[in-house]
Amino acid sequence: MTLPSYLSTVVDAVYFVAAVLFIWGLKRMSSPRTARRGIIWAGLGMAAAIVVTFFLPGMHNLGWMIAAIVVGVGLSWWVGRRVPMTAMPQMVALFNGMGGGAAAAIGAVELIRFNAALQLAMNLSAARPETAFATSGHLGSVELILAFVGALIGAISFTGSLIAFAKLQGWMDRRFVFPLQRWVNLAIFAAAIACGALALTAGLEHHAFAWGLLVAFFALSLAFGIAMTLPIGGADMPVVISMYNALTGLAVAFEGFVLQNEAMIIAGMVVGAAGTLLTQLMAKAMNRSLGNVLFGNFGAAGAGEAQEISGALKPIDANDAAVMMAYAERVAIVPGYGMAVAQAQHKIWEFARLLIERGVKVKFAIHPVAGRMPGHMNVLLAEAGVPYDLIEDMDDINPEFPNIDVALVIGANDVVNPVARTDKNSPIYGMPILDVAHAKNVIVIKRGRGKGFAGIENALFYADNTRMLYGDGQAAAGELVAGLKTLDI
Amino acid sequence: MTLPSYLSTVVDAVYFVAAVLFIWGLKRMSSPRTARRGIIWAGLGMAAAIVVTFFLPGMHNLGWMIAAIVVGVGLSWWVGRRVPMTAMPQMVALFNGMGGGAAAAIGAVELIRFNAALQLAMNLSAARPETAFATSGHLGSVELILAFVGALIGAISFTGSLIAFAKLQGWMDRRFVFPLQRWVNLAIFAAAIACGALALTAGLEHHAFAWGLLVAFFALSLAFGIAMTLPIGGADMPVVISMYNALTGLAVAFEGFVLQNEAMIIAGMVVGAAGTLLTQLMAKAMNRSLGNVLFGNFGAAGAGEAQEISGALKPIDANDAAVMMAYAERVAIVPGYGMAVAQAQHKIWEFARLLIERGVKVKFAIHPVAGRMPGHMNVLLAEAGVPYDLIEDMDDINPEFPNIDVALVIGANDVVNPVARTDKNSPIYGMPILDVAHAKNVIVIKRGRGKGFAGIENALFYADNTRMLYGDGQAAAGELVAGLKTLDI
Amino acid sequence: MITGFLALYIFVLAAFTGYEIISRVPVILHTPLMSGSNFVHGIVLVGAMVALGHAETPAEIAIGVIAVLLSAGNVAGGYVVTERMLEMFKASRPAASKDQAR
Amino acid sequence: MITGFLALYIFVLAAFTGYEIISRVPVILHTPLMSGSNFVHGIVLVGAMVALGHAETPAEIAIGVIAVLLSAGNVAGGYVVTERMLEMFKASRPAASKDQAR
Ligand SMILES: NC(=O)c1ccc[n+]([C@@H]2O[C@H](COP(=O)([O-])OP(=O)(O)OC[C@H]3O[C@@H](n4cnc5c(N)ncnc54)[C@H](OP(=O)(O)O)[C@@H]3O)[C@@H](O)[C@H]2O)c1
Ligand SMILES: NC(=O)c1ccc[n+]([C@@H]2O[C@H](COP(=O)([O-])OP(=O)(O)OC[C@H]3O[C@@H](n4cnc5c(N)ncnc54)[C@H](OP(=O)(O)O)[C@@H]3O)[C@@H](O)[C@H]2O)c1
Repeated sequence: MTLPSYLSTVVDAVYFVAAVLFIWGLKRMSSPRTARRGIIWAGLGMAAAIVVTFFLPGMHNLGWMIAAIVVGVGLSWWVGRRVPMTAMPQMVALFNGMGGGAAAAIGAVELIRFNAALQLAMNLSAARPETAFATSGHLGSVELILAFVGALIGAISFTGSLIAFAKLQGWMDRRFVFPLQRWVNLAIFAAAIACGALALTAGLEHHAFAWGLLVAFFALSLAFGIAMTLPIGGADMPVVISMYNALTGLAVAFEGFVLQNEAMIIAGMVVGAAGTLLTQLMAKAMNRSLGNVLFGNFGAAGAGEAQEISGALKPIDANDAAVMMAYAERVAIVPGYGMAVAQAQHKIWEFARLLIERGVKVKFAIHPVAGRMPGHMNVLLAEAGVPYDLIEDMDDINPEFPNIDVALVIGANDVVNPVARTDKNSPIYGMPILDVAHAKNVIVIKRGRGKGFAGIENALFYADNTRMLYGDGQAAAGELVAGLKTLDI
Repeated sequence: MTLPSYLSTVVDAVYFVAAVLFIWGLKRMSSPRTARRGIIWAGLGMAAAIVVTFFLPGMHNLGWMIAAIVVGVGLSWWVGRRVPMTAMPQMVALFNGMGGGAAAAIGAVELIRFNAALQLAMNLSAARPETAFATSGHLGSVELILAFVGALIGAISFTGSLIAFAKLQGWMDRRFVFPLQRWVNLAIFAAAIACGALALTAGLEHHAFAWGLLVAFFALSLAFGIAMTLPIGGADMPVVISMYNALTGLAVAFEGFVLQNEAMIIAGMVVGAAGTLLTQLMAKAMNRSLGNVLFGNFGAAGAGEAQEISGALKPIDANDAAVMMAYAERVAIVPGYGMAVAQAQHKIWEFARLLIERGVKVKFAIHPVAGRMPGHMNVLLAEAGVPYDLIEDMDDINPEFPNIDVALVIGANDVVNPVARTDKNSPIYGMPILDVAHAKNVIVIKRGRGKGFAGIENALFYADNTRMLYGDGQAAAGELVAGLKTLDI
Repeated sequence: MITGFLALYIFVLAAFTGYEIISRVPVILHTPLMSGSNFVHGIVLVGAMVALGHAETPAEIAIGVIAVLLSAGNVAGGYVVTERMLEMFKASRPAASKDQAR
Repeated sequence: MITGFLALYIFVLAAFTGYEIISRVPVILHTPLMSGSNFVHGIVLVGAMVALGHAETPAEIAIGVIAVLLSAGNVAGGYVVTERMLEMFKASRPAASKDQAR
């Protein structure tokens, strides 16, 4: 074997190993015990794949390449290390958008090269474009189609994810809605497709396509990503991000096909499938369809009058609450979005530890869509140091609530709303919930009468066995800790 | 597109659909509710793949082909329709062996063609074998290696499975053991590899290999399959069959690569992985390693004296047993290999139905390796018409045994032997068992003092709350039914 | 043409897929699973047909016929036996009607 | 060269694998899973490097640099964030020591 061919075999082998390590790494995510090792191995595979790519035969622009990598990796690494755990959703959106943008950019480079080569060949032998094409263009028809489709998807994912990032970061709080918006969006999308299709057809017929079409195709694709994401409410962003994650995966797979790179195809498809599944799970746990999220008239639907909730809110002070739990046998802590907002996870875990030292059996009960991202609560609790064997899934803990003396709800609202089981007219009717209402006593920490994500009243707060502990999550948890400590003096 | 190339695209498309349907079909096996549809779809995919193969360009010998298919399909269909459920293990062995043999035969044909082409080319241009090779042989080096490996594996699986079939069918009951057997087997294997490697090296160096080597390679491979399987006890056959199943899958995948047929590669690898997993699960549930099964000194090991079991066997007659269960609240029926031998499943289900009509809560408790094949009992019970929601896995039912009034053990022995939990010196120590001993009363149907597969005493039979109901399984179940019926007169 | 690395990718992906899918099959279906996977490798019949279809010398034809015969037996037997077994698995009446409602 | 059908096989097998593997990830790890799969599609960096490496005109080079920059950000950010999250998941002490014993 000659040197370059020997090298590209090595590169192929490394890509292969990397692809296997990615799958392996994701497989190890089936348990928190093995997950970290998995991602480290996947990271090693990735590093190796990147390094060997430099040695591919005929690579140019190495200076630019190294500079771009150093800047890109450096910035992301720095931001990623520093960002607080509560900002994870927007970080995922940001990094995902970058991947989509990269896929679109790859598509652009390949299309430009194809077109330039075609034009050149046609200038040389204008009489017979077919032969000129055969000797010049390096993209077959399938590759050409996938280059366009991948670029379209990648571009949508790019700008869409950036808007999602901006919304979650609080830079763009409003939903931008205007009349006929859906039709305008549809028009943008159709125009993007039309430009792409025109250019594509020219390419398939071995005529160079007009540069203007290509530019318009990309501009419209990018615009559609923005237009599509603008009307969606900030709180729906996680579902949207998960969808864009799947789309980026697909775009990467398609551009991988264009570049004949199996590792990209496989990694992209795996992510595409994973993201699709995760999007479905999330939508299901929120009791909504993806269409409802995307073309969101959420809350506006309500087929009838919601049932009246009667009863009064009965407040409790922190000391009494602390005493109640100190002498309980079993306590379940049910965190929600409010815990994330208040960054109360550390204080809550301090409180739980004190209870455990006193011999109370404490469990954390987590709803799959508590917070604003699937698994959101788990990450925050893990950050605070809560061991994952104290954390119970909804399905596991629900039958146990009748045996629980005190359920401490902190900043959760929709995920514990019994209306989801009882009121057919409620927008959350049918959504699986944590059966907190079955516990012997319930204490709810929240700041006031604020509603949850779904914007509806919560019957739990008015139940006979519920007491309200008003205050910011972190402050209230601090008072509970203080209350417990005075008991020991 | 010209006609043949158009045809082979259609063929490729059908192969692709078939491969997806195979995976899909196996996926639907995750529930008894969906499994049957799954296999029917897979069967349709298979039929389509077979039919389109006739239309591949340049196919000869169509007469022979159709005749062989008609005979092969006809015979197997006829046997498969007729064979009793209790004979399933040997049927799987037989059909699996046929697949392995087919893979080996494909390897043989391809190797013969390769060699013949090579010899011809060398005769024509003796001076430069490399060029001759390049223009004649249609197998690259990777293909050549895999053709050999696939043939080796397929041949072993072929004869090995046939021996397994013969043993399970009762045509060959003894284990053939003689001194130094392992060394003889190793020698056969080494000789097969050596012949193959010599021929292969010749082929790789573009010299035709001697026909003698090829014949010896196949003969030795086939002989090794026999020699390896002969010393293994009949009852260990299911594990061995599962292993040969995986091997056939691999052989098919390798020959698929030789023929450049993706559907064969994928189906073969999927089966290879599936069989490997199943073999592991089975060996684990039997508390043995695969090595222990294959190089079986089973039972001979026992690191010390087994504990003495004291107590007496206390018989009961069928009428008393029937009365006991008629007035019980919960009954668990625990079938084992003896139920299969006695074909007692129909009578037992008749008995269970009578109990259910009387208001008794009846469950069937199934150990993963009860019988002689994983899932063996489930198939028999299903044959008798027992709905699968009355059937409980070991892990689900074990915690319930203390609440069960009567556990009716029919022809099970090892899978209910408490010694597996208590006696460190027992050969089955550590094997998970059904905790039948925790039930309030135990009734055991067996013919006498016969031991189970592991050949050891069973402490359960001597327990205070156990009664023995002696007799052939079917007869005893019949007596129980009669006993119940007299109650109603 | 399937070349080295592509084949490796397909081998590995198929193995992953097989392993993951099979590990979800409940014990209750392990016997049908065994004969079902047995049926799936019956696709070897397609290969046997190709081998026989391109065979030229009598020896090649003879071995090719054996290959087709054996693999036809494998595929038909595997299918019949699996289908027969799966046909027998039924839920009790109430559960069954619930299933149909889905 | 990956041609039509081979690509289809790889697409489908990868999708099956991804779907099966991901459906086993417990809810507790869904956030790290999201950022982890985000990291995995960072392999697009390799493609971006190839695109830039073969770019010739200034326009191609400029877009290629953007591709490399963005994908480098994706891969590094995805990794750091995932690793940071997973690092935090710990079992309680007794369980942890048991884990180490394995
Ligand atoms: N997890 C996901 O993937 C995801 C994605 C998108 C949407 N969602 C949706 O988000 C909702 C999640 O439910 P959830 O129960 O976790 O949250 P929630 O229903 O949004 O309720 C949050 C509650 O926390 C309280 N709160 C806010 N800030 C607080 C602070 N600083 N201290 C104390 N309390 C505070 C609020 O009441 P006050 O204002 O009175 O304090 C509010 O009632 C579900 O409807 C779900 O469908 C979830
Ligand atoms: N399932 C698998 O995949 C598999 C594969 C290989 C090996 N194995 C092994 O097979 C064993 C299975 O355990 P098992 O409890 O099912 O069976 P077992 O331990 O083999 O015991 C069978 C019992 O049935 C009785 N019996 C035989 N014929 C009978 C008849 N006609 N009527 C009534 N009783 C009859 C025998 O006692 P009498 O002679 O006194 O009647 C014997 O004690 C395990 O050791 C397992 O490891 C299982």
